[in-house]
Amino acid sequence: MLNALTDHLEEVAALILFGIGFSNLLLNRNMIKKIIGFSMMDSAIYLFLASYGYIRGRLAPILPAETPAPSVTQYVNPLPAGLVLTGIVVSVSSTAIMLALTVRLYRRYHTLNIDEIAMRAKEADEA
Amino acid sequence: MKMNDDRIRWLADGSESLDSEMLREYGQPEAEEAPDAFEMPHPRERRYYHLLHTWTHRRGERLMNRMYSVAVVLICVAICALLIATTADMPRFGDAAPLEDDNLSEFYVEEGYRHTGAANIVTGIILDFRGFDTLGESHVLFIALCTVLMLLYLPKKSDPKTMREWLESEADDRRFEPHADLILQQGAVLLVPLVLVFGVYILLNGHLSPGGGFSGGTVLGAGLILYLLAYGFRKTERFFNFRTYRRLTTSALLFYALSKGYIFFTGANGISNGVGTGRFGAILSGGLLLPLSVAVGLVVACTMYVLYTLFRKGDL
Amino acid sequence: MEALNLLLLAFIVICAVAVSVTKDLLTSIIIFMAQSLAMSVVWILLRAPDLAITEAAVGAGITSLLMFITLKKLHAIRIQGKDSDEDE
Amino acid sequence: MIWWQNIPFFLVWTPLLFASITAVLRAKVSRFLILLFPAVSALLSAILTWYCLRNGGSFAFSMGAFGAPYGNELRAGALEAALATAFSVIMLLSLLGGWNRMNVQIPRQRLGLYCVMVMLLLSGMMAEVFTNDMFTAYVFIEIMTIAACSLIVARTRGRTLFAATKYMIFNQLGSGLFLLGLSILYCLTGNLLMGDLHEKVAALIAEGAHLDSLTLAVALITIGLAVKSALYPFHSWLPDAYASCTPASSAMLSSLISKTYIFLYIKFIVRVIGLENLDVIHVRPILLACAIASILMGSIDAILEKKLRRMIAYSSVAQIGYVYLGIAVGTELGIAAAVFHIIAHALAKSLLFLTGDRLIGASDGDAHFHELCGAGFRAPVCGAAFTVGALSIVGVPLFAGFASKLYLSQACLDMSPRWSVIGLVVLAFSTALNAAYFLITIVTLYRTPMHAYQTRMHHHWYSNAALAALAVLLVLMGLLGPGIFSIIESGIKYLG
Repeated sequence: MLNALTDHLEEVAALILFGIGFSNLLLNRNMIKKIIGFSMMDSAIYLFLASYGYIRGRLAPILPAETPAPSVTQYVNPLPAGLVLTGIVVSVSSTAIMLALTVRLYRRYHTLNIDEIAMRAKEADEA
Repeated sequence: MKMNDDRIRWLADGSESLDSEMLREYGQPEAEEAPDAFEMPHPRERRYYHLLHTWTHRRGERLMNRMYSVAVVLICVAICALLIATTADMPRFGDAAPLEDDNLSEFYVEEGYRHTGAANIVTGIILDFRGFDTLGESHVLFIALCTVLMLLYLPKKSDPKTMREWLESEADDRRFEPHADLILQQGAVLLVPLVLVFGVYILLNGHLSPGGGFSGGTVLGAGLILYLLAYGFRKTERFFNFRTYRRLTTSALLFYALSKGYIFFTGANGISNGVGTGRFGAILSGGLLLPLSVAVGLVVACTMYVLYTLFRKGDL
Repeated sequence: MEALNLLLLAFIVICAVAVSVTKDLLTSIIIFMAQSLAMSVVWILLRAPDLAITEAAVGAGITSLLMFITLKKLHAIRIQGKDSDEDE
Repeated sequence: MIWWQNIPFFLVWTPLLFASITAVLRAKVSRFLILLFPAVSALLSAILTWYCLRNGGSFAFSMGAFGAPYGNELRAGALEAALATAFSVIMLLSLLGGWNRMNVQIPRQRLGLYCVMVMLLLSGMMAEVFTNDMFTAYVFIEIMTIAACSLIVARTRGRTLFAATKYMIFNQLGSGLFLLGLSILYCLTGNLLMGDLHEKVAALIAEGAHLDSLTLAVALITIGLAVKSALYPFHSWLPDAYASCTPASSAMLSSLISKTYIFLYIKFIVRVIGLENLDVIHVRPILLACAIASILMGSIDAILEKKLRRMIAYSSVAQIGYVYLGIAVGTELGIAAAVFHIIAHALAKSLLFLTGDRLIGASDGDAHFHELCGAGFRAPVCGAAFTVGALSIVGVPLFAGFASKLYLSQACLDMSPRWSVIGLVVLAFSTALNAAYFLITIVTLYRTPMHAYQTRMHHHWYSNAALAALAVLLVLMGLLGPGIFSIIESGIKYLG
């Protein structure tokens, strides 16, 4: 456990962040807090994924214009960065949708508390 | 402003504040009467029933909530511990070890630029090697925008009810917006061109230096939003309305999908696609990378800007 | 470098905790924004400059902006009082 | 490359291309397009199935000039092609069957956007069926999730907003877990392509290295996809979502979207992990337990439910349990039975949702059972079609459900004696439960009504024809069960 902490600093931080985001999602009844929890979970996963690509003492994967004879030992792994870039854009779009849903929910049920929304939705159904 | 006094504190989760809010709006809830609807033979039993009822409604509910939170926290801590414990098993952070037999990154780094002509390997990967993912990703943005449009769009010409809604949301903006704020406008004079130029730079230079369609597009979108904040809708509506947006996004996405489709189809069938990579390191190099990043950038910038305006007032 | 990395990661985790314990939504969004900024510096340390630019523009820019505007909208809806959302 | 090997690419790419065009077209034209595309896609994938069966084996379509591990890749065999055919046909019939209600229930300014969603849904479905790359699968999962969310929310009446929010929360959680599992898998193997992942995973298992992390990754992906396809403990988003939206949407949600996720999971199990390695990963007992819980609890919830559409929704949970039971058996026979059940259930469930809504409409819009008395007489076509669908789900001989339950019980015998007994008992007991609530519903439909109803709903002939086609397909599938099953079995050989 301890050597996990020292050897895998980024991953451990990412996973703690993931746990906090997850509990935020489950514990908070407030929609906005839930959405923030989601974003946190997502960025934790991206941190986890990207930290795998990092290799100590190597350069960012951008070749100099003059000497295009690169060797894999010079640069970090470029693939995780590409994947994370895709992921970030995906997560911003789902955040936008959740926020739009929140605005509509608030306009109809006048609360952000998901339990109360559930209660009022049920009441409106039975009425 | 007076409105900002109690600010958004009421929104802060707490059901306490919202409860009183609700009571004022909806009057006294009638739920209290419910238990009496049953026929209780003995007053004593009725009292017990009442006790039980109040207990379940007051303490019991609180107890349940507390138990739920404790359970959630425990589960989360357990999951965290499990995940962290398994990372101990994984390759060490910052080590080259996992790459030793990783021909994937070796290919991308050593051979990739020959195929794509891009100095920025990441751009080469996302727009060329894994172009299908990125095509899907731009459509994620597109579909997200369509969903937000579905949820928040309030067209100007419509029935009285939506019209009223629209006017009200317009009024919100007027009420809460520091209109024609001098400091903001002076700042925007300096900042907006800077941000826009920076956005265009990383958009166009994405295959040579950090950046590319997505980052450039978001920076451009942010610049536009800043301009909007400083000068209001009047000015932006002149050059950017709903029709412009639809035309821009659709043509950019079409170009993107068509050119990627051409590349996929010719690539899979072993036909030469006739797109050269150009001189390595020059701005006009990398074959289709540059036009593709411009298309992606357009889609992203428009999407970000339109998202913002949809949230603001349900229109462009 | 290592120290900066450690510091930033600690900052990110502390921000995450702070977001979950703050009651005020505006504050928690601002903390979330700060966290995103710290994250973009982490991306630079991880040698992923593309991610750093995108994270700074998306996480600290657009996402937080959308959250702010949502809060504002909710506030406006509340002040206007009831406007029911039923239509078909 | 032979000409027909380009078909998977066009199945994925053309709807994607036309999605953005649909957004600028007038709603009338785009309404036509969303019927045209599933039809064309059904035709093309039927051709593909034919050629795949004739030539045997499977082939890869690399997206771009680069070989497989560097770029994306599609992979198609008889099984994928057959499923693509089934999904396109069901999509077309669901849209046609719910056509009138769709046009009434969705506000006019949203109809164009609804069409965009359907196009992207089609593309996402095809991409999930054919993709050979885990990360592409993730991206298209997101497209499908968002499309499903707006399919729910397109209707403004009732609790659709709340249902869509719940759907989004659960499904985002599911995709998050999927992505985390995928990242761990990538960290361990350095690959994203399913075939290459399999080699690396097999090597890891043979060495006995990183087994804990591997198990964790598989568990996360399993939970992620289980949440998205509503396996028992994670199903609480389902009834609201399926019961509140417009019937065409609920038919597509229940019969296409959750099934696509399950098929992706099957591909993950067969192609990435490999059936022979399942026991090392310890995924089978948990899947079995969840599947059995899902079968029993879904049926019990359905019995307790007082509204028709919610009852149908809960019965979905039970049926998804059957599919996972087949997967959990972990043999080729089990997987084949699961795939067969996917198709049988998709047909039956879309039929039930479409007819259920119309029967409610024929009873003055009241979904409670006591109001449904005599609805079968008021809407004769619907009553008959509903009966066919319900009988198929119960598993009455002649219908598809019977064949699929037969194959499932056959597959159960592949397990260890204790588990096979448990599996068979659960199958028998749940059939009794299914019979309980569906037969009661059918009887209710044909009882004398308590009072007169005025509502006369007009439905076009093609709507009724779509329902009839679904019912006929169910019967055909029951009669031609062995033939279809042999196609599926031969396809599964080349899935890995």
